[in-house]
Amino acid sequence: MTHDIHLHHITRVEGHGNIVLNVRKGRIEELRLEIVESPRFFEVMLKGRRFDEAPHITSRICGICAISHTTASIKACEMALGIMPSTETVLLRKILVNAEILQSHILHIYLLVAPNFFGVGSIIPMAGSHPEVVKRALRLKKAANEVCRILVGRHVHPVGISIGGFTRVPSKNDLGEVMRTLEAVVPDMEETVALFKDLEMPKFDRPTRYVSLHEDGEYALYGGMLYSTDGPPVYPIDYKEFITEEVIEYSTAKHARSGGESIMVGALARVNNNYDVLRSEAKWAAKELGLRVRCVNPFMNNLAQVVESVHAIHDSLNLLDDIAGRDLRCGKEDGMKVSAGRGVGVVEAPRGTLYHDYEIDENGTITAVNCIIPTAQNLANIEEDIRALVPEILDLPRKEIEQRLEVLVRAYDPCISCSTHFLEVKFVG
Amino acid sequence: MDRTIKYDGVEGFIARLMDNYDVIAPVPREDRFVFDLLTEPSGAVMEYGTTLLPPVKWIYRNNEPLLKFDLEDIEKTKAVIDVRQQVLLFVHPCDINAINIMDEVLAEEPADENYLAIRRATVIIGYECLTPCREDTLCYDKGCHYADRGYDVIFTDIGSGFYVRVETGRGKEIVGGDPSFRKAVYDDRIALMLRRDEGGLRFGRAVAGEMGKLSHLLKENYDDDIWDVKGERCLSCGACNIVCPTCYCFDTVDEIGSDMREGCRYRRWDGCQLEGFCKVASGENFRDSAAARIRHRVFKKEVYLKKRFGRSGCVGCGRCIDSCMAGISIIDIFNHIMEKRHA
Amino acid sequence: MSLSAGGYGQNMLPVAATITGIDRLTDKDCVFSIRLSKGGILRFRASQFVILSLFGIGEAPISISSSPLDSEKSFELCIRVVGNLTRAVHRLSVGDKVGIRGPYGNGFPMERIEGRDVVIVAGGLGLAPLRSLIRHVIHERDRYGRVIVLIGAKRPQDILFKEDILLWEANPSIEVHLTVDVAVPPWDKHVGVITKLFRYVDVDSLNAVAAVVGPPIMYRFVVSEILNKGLFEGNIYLSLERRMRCGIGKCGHCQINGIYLCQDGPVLSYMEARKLKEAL
Amino acid sequence: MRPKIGVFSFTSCEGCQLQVLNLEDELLHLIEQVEFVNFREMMSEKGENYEIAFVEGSITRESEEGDLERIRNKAGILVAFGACAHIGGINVLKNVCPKDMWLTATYGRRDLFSDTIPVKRIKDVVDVDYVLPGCPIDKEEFLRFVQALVLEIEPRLPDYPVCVECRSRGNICLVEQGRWCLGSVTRAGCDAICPTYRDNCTGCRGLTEDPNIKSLFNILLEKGFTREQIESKFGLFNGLEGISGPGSTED
Amino acid sequence: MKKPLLLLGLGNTLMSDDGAGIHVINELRRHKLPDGVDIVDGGTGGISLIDILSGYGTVFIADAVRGVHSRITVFSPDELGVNKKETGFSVHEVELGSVLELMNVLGMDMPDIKIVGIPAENLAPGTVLSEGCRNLVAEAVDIVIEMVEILLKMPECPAL
Repeated sequence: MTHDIHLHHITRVEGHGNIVLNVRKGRIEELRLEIVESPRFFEVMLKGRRFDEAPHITSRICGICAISHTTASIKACEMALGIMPSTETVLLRKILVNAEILQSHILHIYLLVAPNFFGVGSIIPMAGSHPEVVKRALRLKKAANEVCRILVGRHVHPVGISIGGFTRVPSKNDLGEVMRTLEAVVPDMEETVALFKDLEMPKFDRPTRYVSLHEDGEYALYGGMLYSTDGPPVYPIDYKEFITEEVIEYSTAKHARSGGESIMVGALARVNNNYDVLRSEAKWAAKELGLRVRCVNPFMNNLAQVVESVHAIHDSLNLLDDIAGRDLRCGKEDGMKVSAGRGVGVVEAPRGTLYHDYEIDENGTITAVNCIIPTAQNLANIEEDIRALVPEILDLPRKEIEQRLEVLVRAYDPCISCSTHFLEVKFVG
Repeated sequence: MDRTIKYDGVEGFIARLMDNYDVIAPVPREDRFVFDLLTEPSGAVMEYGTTLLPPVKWIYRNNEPLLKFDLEDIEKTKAVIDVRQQVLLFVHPCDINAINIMDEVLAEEPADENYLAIRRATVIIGYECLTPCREDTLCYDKGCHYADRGYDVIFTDIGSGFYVRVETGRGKEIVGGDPSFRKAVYDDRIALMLRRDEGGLRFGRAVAGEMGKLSHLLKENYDDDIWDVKGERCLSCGACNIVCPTCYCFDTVDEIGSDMREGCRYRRWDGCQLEGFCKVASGENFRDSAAARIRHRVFKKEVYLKKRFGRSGCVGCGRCIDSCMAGISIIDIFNHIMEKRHA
Repeated sequence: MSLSAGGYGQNMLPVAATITGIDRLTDKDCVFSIRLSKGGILRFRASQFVILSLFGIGEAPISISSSPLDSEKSFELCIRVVGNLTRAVHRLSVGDKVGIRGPYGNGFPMERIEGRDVVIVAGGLGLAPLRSLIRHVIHERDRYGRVIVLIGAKRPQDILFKEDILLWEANPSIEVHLTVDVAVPPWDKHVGVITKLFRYVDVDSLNAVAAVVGPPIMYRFVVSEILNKGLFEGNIYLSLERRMRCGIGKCGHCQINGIYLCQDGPVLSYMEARKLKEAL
Repeated sequence: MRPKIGVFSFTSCEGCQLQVLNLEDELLHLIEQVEFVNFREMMSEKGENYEIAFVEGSITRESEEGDLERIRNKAGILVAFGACAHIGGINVLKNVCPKDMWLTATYGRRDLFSDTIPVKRIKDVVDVDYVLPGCPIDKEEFLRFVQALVLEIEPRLPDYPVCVECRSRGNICLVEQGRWCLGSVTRAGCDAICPTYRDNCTGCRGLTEDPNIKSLFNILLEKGFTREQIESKFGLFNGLEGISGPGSTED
Repeated sequence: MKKPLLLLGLGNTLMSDDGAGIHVINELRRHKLPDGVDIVDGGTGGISLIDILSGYGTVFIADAVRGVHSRITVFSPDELGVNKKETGFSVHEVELGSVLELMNVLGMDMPDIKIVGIPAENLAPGTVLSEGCRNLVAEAVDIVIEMVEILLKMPECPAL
């Protein structure tokens, strides 16, 4: 069996990627997941700018994970400057991170993945054939977007969320609106679990190293220690000992490894690593969906996203209860004291662990930047998965092989455009 | 018959108002104030500086629907007026005077029926100023620090509580049945008189010269350099128009629902300071310099409205001065023009 | 009747009207015959305008080109494509419906013209409102003195109402003179700016009125020619153009100094216009 | 007519595409009125028969110029979609450094991906018919834009500055509070979302028709900002280059 | 519907200065007072005052007082007691006080009452006022007129 497969610009993913696969007589001769998105050089853009512009600029790394980038950037700046945000600020940021997880996962599982199972190329034909599914997807997505709109103006490139606190403090009414919005979609989320329960994920097992944040007593999304399925936890500031990046000639995104191994980050990794501290509603969903830890089937990442969506809604409702009893002391303080320093901000973006690392001089100017994007961390692992999967499906017609590979790549929910821009920066001069 | 109310009775009164009306009251916004829909009776502030937007903008609202139409059947087009029973609470005299001007201007035939219908559904509860909001107050020059009509009732702080002047039948209904109010007695009147006497000492003039001659002097100085000087600074951002309590210029926009079947024609605030305000379809711009636009704004208030309605269209609230990033002040312009007389 | 007769929000409410005829004049201009639905009749004066609505697109003021005495049932609008609304109107067909409100504006003071010599000067699209006046005058020709019509356009193909002009030229009771800025044969009329036509104007200057409509730049030169002929400033009428939105003297766009053109205009005597510094 | 639409993206964060998908309430109606034939972020089909191309992102590689030209040739109408396409956006910040540094800074070597070029706006490469400004685009504006295309009328952008919308919302002026803000020279249409949330307007929607930049500069200088700071703020979204595409203000 | 204002004179003109209040209202009748202002001679008062008082929103009472004051004082009914003990009291206090108390007990709507007290020097029988009291009556008339103005005309706005 000989195949010469070139999947140009994988669809229903964010960004531009190709799969190149040459199989000669059943043997893989060439396998590349090419990331052809243009490099954007955010390192260059950030250098020499004032620190408080970093969250705005780095938000533009990715429109889908804009809140994650903004939050990681803010955390890095706060660490560098020694600023401690208030408890309420942190609670609100957690709600926002949850909202982004929800918005991104719903977008992925419904708009990008679900069409596969209905045998169509996009959600558009589903609007005719399964309008209730599409409408439910849109309601859930809207709820997540509404949370962001109320708190920070919009989801894509949020405004008002800032170093030290919020430039616009949400009112009690705002918080009530957020609560009502999320409560209203709880039934939709339950229906979602029921829907995905009936969809069969391809069978394919390949154990790998799962990496995520980890925190005792909390499903770590906003903060925590760096955690890998094997090996001791590591402080975020020491992430360079934990994760390494390499330049791959055919990929404008670098590949990241931990301990020399390819790794998987994202929903499945987090559920695998932190299952115990999921909200009970999410554990119920995992059980319904047949997702048992530790799960080593990358296709199950789609279902892990459903589980996390359930968690995101209920965790936010819980956080809102917590906030309701507090004074909202989360306004941004005037006159930040600027001092030289380095800061590392790590959050769990929808697709996995996101690192922002800045050095700031005594004038508040950024002198060095490193960001590691989740999708870059998954790329090596996707290649390994393809390498393992291809022999199993080699007998299928070529069209189906292509489709299966695309489904595999899509299961990782890659965010290609934001994966292309970073490596440790050493500026000269 | 006038009434009084104790300080601690006000909140209960507001709560009862909120049962029957949308109550729009001054509330803090950062270190300033805005008129906003009250959600809690305790939210209203009585001692406040000039609000960012004047209360009249709740009567002359932005994006006010004018018509609803059906793209498939033009015969179904109908006029709409989104009338809500509302109370504007604790309106300062300058803003009451502004509403009086708007009432007059927009009632001139052919009338602006949307404004008038909403105006009729609006109860105005004033709050009398005994201290100017700002240092260089222009309201006193304009005689608008005090309002003798245009409200249904007006509150005045008389030290022991508020004196509540009842001006209209609707005002009487509102306070008459409310348990927080007592009939005003002779002593309350004395207190009101004393408070006003004290208050009077705090107001002063900002413009040197007789305001009565301003209109004439402006006409004489139509081609003065001041317009060019200010025009160079002006960002033509329209802020002064948007915040002005007597600016009523508008544009209309049609918006269609996403199903492309039904739509609505809205009125949207516009401003004569904006560059495109006088541009016509063929591209010609009949007021294409910032200098000419500033002159038009000042003339509109002080000359054109005065000629048509017998009084200046400026109530001296100072919002256009506060809101001008470029620091253009009508007080400066007025003073400059007043000096011209001696030149 | 006025279509927007007041009442609950009626002042900005258009009534439905049907296009009963479309006549293409040039590549940019069409004349639309319009009849009000439900048998309504539009009563108007020459040089008044209506506001035309296409729902979802917006409104625009359009001057009426037919004479008030032409027909009870319909009126005509000459529409040039200059923007979205006018472009969309040009895509409509006979039988399609539009919204109409008005008429607005003061119109030409016919009572002031009666019994006098009349000089009518039309530049470009200015002929659209003036056609209404010319036809009105022809309808009751014996009420006026000499009638002289001067028409200017950029090129021969831009001339509006060519059929009307042929009739007018053939009508011995009025004098018509045409000029274009640029022309190639077989054009056999004048070439050059409209002021050149004034040598044909020979009127009883103390007892004559002039009506002028054209592009803004034209007024100054034409008015000075008319004044040279000895007409009084108060007897020269101009119809001005501004952005008009509401038609009811509120929205502010058409304001020229102290007046609202949509209510106090669009026709002003030169004596009035001269006092308005923003007018000319 | 039901226009056929292609959505394409070059160097960008793809947030503007996402804004289209964020039209949750309108999406179902939208796909009835227009036919998406090519929209990689949403669908597998890659139709080439689009009449209207929405192009997101800036051009940052030589090869992209050819791709863009092909799109231009197929599309009757080409829309620069979002700040990156319209004015270059954040991407332009890269242009301040020499090319060698981009590569060494990012990949540690300069032989890889060396077809990268200084950032170009879409209109620097091909003719642009319309612009939908903003970082990200305003989804309502997108909807109205598409409606205009369906109605076959000229889509129109506001010709006034952000201040109009900001003041209409009753915001306190940031400049009055001693902060910087480019709203007075920036085209409105975003409903002043940033100042409403008390963030500065960074001018992502490009300049108004006739901005008084000189005066704004002087005002900010008087407020104590340095020339370098002000230029840097304008530079964030390439604002001073942001003279907008066609779009008149008539009716 | 209550009438706005009553000017009520109390006193006995046969007892010299005791009749000062009656003299005040008789004098007031010659002035042009605003519409809606009634003037009533209450004589020496009594229960019949209840009907009269309850028909008005405000009542200004002119009455002679006896005691330490040599100037005209304006005071409220609740100061009646005070006046009685410390500063002298109205000649007709018993009647007026009883009337008001009775109104209170009956739960009647009490008007706003101001008493313009005119110090009495000579309470001997006779119809002629003492010279001091005559001057005070003229002064009281001016005071009442001013009070009427304050009550019926809005106080002027600041600084006009």
